[in-house]
Amino acid sequence: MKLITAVVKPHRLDEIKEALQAFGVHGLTVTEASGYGRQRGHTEVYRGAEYTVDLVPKIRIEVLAEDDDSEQLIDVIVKAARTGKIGDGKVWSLPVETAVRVRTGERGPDAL
Amino acid sequence: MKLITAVVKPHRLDEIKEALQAFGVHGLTVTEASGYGRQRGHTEVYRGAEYTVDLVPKIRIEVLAEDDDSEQLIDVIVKAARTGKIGDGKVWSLPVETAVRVRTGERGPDAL
Amino acid sequence: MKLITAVVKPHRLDEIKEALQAFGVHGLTVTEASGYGRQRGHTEVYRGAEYTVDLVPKIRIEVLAEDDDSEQLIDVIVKAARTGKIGDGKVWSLPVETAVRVRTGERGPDAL
Amino acid sequence: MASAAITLAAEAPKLSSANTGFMLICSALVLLMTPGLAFFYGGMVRVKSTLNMLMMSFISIGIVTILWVLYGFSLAFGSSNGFIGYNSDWLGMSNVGLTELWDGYTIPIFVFMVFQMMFAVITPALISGAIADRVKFSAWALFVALWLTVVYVPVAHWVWGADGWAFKLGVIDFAGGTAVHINAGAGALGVILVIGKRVGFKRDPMRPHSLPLVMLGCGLLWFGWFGFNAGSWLGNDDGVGALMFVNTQVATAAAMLAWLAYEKIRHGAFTTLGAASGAVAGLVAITPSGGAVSPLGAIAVGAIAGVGCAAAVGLKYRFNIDDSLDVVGVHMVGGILGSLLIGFFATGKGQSAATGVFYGDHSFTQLWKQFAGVGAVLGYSLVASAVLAFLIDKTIGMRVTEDEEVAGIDQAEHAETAYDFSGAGGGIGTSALAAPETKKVDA
Amino acid sequence: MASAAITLAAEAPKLSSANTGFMLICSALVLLMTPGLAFFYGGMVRVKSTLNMLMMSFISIGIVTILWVLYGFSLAFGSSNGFIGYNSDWLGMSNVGLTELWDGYTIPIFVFMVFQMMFAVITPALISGAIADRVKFSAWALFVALWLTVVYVPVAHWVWGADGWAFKLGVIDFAGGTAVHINAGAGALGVILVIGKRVGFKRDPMRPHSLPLVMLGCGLLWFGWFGFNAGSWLGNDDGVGALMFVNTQVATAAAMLAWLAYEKIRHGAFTTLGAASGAVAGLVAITPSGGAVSPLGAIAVGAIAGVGCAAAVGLKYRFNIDDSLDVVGVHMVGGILGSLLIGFFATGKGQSAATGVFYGDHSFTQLWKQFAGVGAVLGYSLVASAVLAFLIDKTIGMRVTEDEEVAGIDQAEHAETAYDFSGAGGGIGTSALAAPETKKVDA
Amino acid sequence: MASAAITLAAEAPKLSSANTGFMLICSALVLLMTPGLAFFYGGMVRVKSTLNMLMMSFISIGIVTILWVLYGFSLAFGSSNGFIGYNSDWLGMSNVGLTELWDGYTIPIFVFMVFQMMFAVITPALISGAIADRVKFSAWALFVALWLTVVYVPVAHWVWGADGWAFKLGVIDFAGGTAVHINAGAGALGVILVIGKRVGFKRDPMRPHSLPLVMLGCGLLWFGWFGFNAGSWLGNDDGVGALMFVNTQVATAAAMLAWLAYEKIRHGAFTTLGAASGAVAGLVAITPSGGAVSPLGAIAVGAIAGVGCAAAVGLKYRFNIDDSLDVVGVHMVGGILGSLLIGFFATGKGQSAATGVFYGDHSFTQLWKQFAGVGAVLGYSLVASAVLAFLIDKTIGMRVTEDEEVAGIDQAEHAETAYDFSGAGGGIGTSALAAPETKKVDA
Ligand SMILES: Nc1ncnc2c1ncn2[C@@H]1O[C@H](COP(=O)(O)OP(=O)(O)O)[C@@H](O)[C@H]1O
Ligand SMILES: Nc1ncnc2c1ncn2[C@@H]1O[C@H](COP(=O)(O)OP(=O)(O)O)[C@@H](O)[C@H]1O
Ligand SMILES: Nc1ncnc2c1ncn2[C@@H]1O[C@H](COP(=O)(O)OP(=O)(O)O)[C@@H](O)[C@H]1O
Repeated sequence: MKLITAVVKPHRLDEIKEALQAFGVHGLTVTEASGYGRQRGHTEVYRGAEYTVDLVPKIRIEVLAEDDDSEQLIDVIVKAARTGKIGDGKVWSLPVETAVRVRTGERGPDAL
Repeated sequence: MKLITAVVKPHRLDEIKEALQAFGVHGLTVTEASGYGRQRGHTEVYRGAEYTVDLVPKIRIEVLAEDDDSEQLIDVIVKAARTGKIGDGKVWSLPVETAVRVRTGERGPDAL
Repeated sequence: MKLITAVVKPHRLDEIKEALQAFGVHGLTVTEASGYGRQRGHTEVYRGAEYTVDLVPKIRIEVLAEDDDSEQLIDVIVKAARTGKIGDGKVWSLPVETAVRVRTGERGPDAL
Repeated sequence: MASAAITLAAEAPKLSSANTGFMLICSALVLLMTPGLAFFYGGMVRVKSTLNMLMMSFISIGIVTILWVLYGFSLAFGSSNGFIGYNSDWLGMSNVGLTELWDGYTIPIFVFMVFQMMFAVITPALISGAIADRVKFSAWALFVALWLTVVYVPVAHWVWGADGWAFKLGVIDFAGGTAVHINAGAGALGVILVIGKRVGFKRDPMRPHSLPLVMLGCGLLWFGWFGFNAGSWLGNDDGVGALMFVNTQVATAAAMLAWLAYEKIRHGAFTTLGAASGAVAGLVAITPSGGAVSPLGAIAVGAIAGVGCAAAVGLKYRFNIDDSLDVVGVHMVGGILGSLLIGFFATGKGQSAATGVFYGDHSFTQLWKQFAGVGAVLGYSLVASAVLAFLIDKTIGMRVTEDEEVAGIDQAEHAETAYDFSGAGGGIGTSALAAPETKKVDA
Repeated sequence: MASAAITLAAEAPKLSSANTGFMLICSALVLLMTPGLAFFYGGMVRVKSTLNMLMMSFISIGIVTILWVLYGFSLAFGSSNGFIGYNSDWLGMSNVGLTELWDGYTIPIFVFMVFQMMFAVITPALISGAIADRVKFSAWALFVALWLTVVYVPVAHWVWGADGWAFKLGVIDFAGGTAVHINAGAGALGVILVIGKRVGFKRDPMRPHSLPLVMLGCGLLWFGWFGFNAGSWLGNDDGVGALMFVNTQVATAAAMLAWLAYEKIRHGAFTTLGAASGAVAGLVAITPSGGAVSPLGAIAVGAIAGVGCAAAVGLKYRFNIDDSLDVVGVHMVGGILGSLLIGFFATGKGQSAATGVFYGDHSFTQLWKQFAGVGAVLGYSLVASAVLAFLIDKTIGMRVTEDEEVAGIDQAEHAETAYDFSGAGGGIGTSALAAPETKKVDA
Repeated sequence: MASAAITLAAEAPKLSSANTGFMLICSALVLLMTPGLAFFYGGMVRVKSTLNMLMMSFISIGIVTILWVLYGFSLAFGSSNGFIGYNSDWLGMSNVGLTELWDGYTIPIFVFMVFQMMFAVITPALISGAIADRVKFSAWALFVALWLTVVYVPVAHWVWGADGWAFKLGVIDFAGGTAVHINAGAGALGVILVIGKRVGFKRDPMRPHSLPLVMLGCGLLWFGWFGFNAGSWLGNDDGVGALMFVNTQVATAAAMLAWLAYEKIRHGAFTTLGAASGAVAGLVAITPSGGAVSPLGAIAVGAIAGVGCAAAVGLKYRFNIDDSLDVVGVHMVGGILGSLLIGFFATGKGQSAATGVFYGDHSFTQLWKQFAGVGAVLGYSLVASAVLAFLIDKTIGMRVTEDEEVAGIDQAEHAETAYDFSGAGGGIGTSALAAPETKKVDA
């Protein structure tokens, strides 16, 4: 199994969810994040002082996927997340050793 | 070493901490998350509009564990997190290449 | 490629960013987290009741790195994050299978 | 409540634009106390029941206002046999002239009615703090309507009606120590004995989700309370309202300091919640007594209330009663202390000539009267409120399901969550996916 | 607004310290409404445009205050041919004596001027709710200045000026149903027809980011509105201001309950936002009518406004018009309902002898007058506001870029974000890295 | 503060119910300013020291209220040799009749005492903004008590006491430009010179954690300030209080606009914090001067203060002095500007016949008097406050440890954190694990 992690622009979440749904993936986990890369933040002003906020809000999506689906899934996410502007983010996958559904104790693909 | 990640219901945190403590694990990292799967969210109403909030609040727990402990640890977490209702969440483990304790620079099992 | 994750004290973020910059890494992703280990939290008081808050605020930094850089990068982060007091946190690395830049679809090292 | 009419010699009082204007502002101040209370309570609950807490106060404004105009004022302040009043002209305020004065005073009946309305609004709202996180909103709305009618209206009549038995007996309650605070506190106790504890009581910490919101509530309560207390003299032709004003400030400050000192000694820290709680305890205790005591007496009343209530709020853990936000510990205990301390500290130079044990001829007379008033209100409200809660529970049910309570009552009862701070503003945690556009059209 | 001077027999009115003091407090209460409005609106938007929402109200306080002193008051309340006033002594308030009284009243001109100033301040601010998230701050500031001059000042003159045509016709508008609420609501409609929808309208949920902030705004509005409404009689020598006060409370409560009931039936939940919205709808509707109706009439006015506005706010999805925070649905619709209902419910026993269809000789006369007032203000404001928005759009441009709107207008226009709750307090999400120390020195 | 008694011909003043009621409401308004200040400051700090910021203001209410009743009022307003007053009857307010009037006025001594109390409450609270994040709560409490006694009481006596040297000299300070704002600002400067900078000053951005909270504070301050300023004339028998009210509004608006304009030019954005800061700068500057200038003069005073303070707040980075929330830059600078501008803009038609350089015979006399008042208060407060801070530092210590400061003073000093928005409401970040049930029982 693989764990696919995507760090993307927050307002793409709905598109990604729809795309995953269409692909047949019915679960995911989201956390709020922020990041920087080529895309830098903005300047804020505070009474006689200016400073740069260089972290930009992102969301971080995790999807557990079966080995065979994983590459295709990455493509699905990448497509749904893309706006073509810098700061679109990254997607990566990690190898998973075990995965369990807490409610039932099922392991492996059944856990999804 | 392994990194065990658990995405579970927020109010199970205390039970999981207790169970880990009993098992002899004395550290963990928690982030707030939200997710969906079979368990969907709820409907909210906003002046003449209804919409569905389908992400449900979860917490995401990470525990670094030695290879030998990892399977058992997963079981401990799964047991402590279980309520038997949908939305109980997932636990998975990933292989860790290096782990370091920042304060001392110790690596591997000593870093825990 | 590797994914280096660091769970460290929040006020070290700026030092870590500077150190990474100096090392030549120009992107990262941050999430808010909390954790405990040897360092425990504090006591809060609430009208006739006292209780222990044992989770301490941390930040969780993720950096994608090329295989060759990863060990050195860990050292850079560890050094920048260190205060020498307990609670300085952990850094670990995971093997990455694929990494994609969403905007361009580039894979592997080019995705960074 | 002014215990005696202010009449100038043999002249009938005339409409005073000064007192009328003052009382209108005081009425607005008292109205503001209920939103203030909503924030005070709303900040103290966990984030998942914030809105329910706010709504319990706001719905009380809605329901009580209407019922008060329709019949509440008539029953509470009409003439009577001592137990419940009636005046047909005041039903719906339909036969009241705009310049008809409140008997013996310089303000229109309309003004007195609306000032009293604001008291009736906040009293049931006070109860809501005890039942946080777990009561169906419709059950609460029904409770408010019934409680106003069956508990508040008669008790207000006893204490403030010209024919009320307690008023005639000489029980002193300047602005509502018995009618408002003991009444609400004992009512809260009655209700929670029926409905039981929150899921996780004593196990989970349940700490306040926003102390700044609590302090906002505290600040607005303190501000509005000046209208509540000083306004209760119904005018400023003499200095009694001003004395009440001064004592309100002094006792509140003393109680805040006393609570903080107690807490520092017991728990080692001066907490924000302690400061807010102490202030409210002082406000409660000075409410009945502030027209009867001197400023130094007010310091004593405040300090005693601060320590007394600080000690009282811990008892719920010992007795295993989930008075969630300490309505009993602060309002009932504070109201009792304030009412009884009149029996000790009344100087005879404020609202009336009655003196307490420490003044005048050191008689216990006033103290016994205070005991009578306290006991009657406490007993009646406790029993009647428990009965009401029991009846509602047996019919439409008082509590939400355990799952709803754990997930958060805001979602279950109000289809809302209090905050959405997500980076995207509506990105995480919400989705319009499942809401087809047609769902959004409402007409 | 008092529709008739209160003169005591043949005597010229004297400065009344009672009424002067009352009116100063009322002016302060009305000032507080604009921050209240800022919070009401600010809580309702997504977190990324909170500050812009607040600032649109605060800048209105700044701009209107200055322009009102310089020329606004002179043009709105000076003598005239019925359409626009003028009084050279009042320009800059430079030739007005401190004790010169407002003609026929017992308060100084200065006091009347500042009370009216607060009305002029909040009216343009009301419009801002319709254009949330998308308008350049400089364009908004310019709009406020122009709108005050071209729309508010003449309309206020028509309705409240002694020489205004609507005032002379006998249109009843006690405290601003036409001049404030219909005016702002129709103005909002005009502007959004020109500037168009937010990115994501109908697609994204755009739910309120902080309902406690909304409720705070609602509470402060309700509180301040007593000054707005009861103060509009300019004194308490009789009981009309008190009647207005009572009706304000009663109609607001009724509207809140009505909105909640409507919503429960339509959507299955009693929402917090519904309670807040209902209260505001009731406040709006009673504003023109509260001096003319009885408390029972006020219940009717409130209930009708509550249901009417609750139904109206859904229409924007049907008509595909992005009235972001429902300024049209609440203020325009509520103002129309309140103004027209006078034609039915006026008892003839309040501010004037005019009666509505249900009272007196059941004549429709007053109703037609009300229609005339409503129609004129609505039409004028709608057209003039759209023209102003169009002109500004063609010159400096009304909207921020789409990217700025999506990223959040707070960053783009104010170089700030509303909150930073990060564990480290300024740790995550901010960095001084790129801010060399010298950048921080400002002098 | 009224600079002259209002006596009607040879008659002794009688208790005026109008003025008494007005002054009670004004006192409540001034009380509300201190919570308002708490929110203004509390929103401006990082989330980890929010509660400490709130508590520094609230504890000031507690301590000052009690000390003022016990001896503060007696020393500040009793008769004297010009430097410090005394009146034994007023100690504890124990020998004051309820209807005894404040000499030459129409309100009871009790009312004057409590109005002045509210001024004494807020003045030390103002200082707290300069020392954010780093001072032990017990040290602060001690400082408040000493500072009130050693600094505030004598300065108030100089400026407002009938026997005070500055009052006799003819220094104009209507409502507290010297006694409140310069006094607090200079005091703040004295303290921070002793205690030093925050950890991370100039390195970390330390931006406000909640600008809506800042704006709430700003709104409440603005609202309450009307009571502070207009109330200082102690009644409305003439139009001077109303003039002050108008000027308060006008100058505040002008200062807000001026600050925003300055900021837009210097930094390219209109910030919310700038609007709030500008408004407060305007309020500060008009406080001494509003009774002496015309509305057009008030626009000038406001605009000058807005720009002046906006320029001043950046200086702390240049001088490397950590005036955390700009108490010196806003209150000291604003107070100085307002006090000195009287010497230019006083028309002679307001509170007194004294004219400034631009009016009457263009004399510099009043300006020199203003310089004398400003200089004396500034110098005395600066030195005395530094000495007090030094003494406390050498005994119980002023600062928390560096670790406590970095982790957040709220936890260290108050055993609380301001917010818990975690999804679970008390789930993450809290645990009852280590709290055995018995720990929770408090009795
Ligand atoms: N080396 C990295 N490791 C982890 N996350 C990264 C890395 N580089 C970029 N990111 C994440 O991806 C986001 C987008 O990267 P950025 O370089 O700004 O845009 P793009 O990927 O379009 O070139 C960043 O905000 C950050 O969250
Ligand atoms: N494929 C997945 N990848 C990552 N997280 C998932 C996935 N499926 C479910 N989850 C997480 O697990 C939680 C519970 O899943 P759900 O299907 O609702 O319940 P259950 O696991 O009891 O069947 C979700 O809220 C989500 O956070
Ligand atoms: N076994 C673990 N798995 C995951 N995270 C851990 C583990 N142990 C500690 N941590 C994280 O590291 C942080 C610091 O650990 P702690 O033991 O307190 O200090 P130190 O690493 O300096 O000994 C914790 O707050 C937690 O976030």
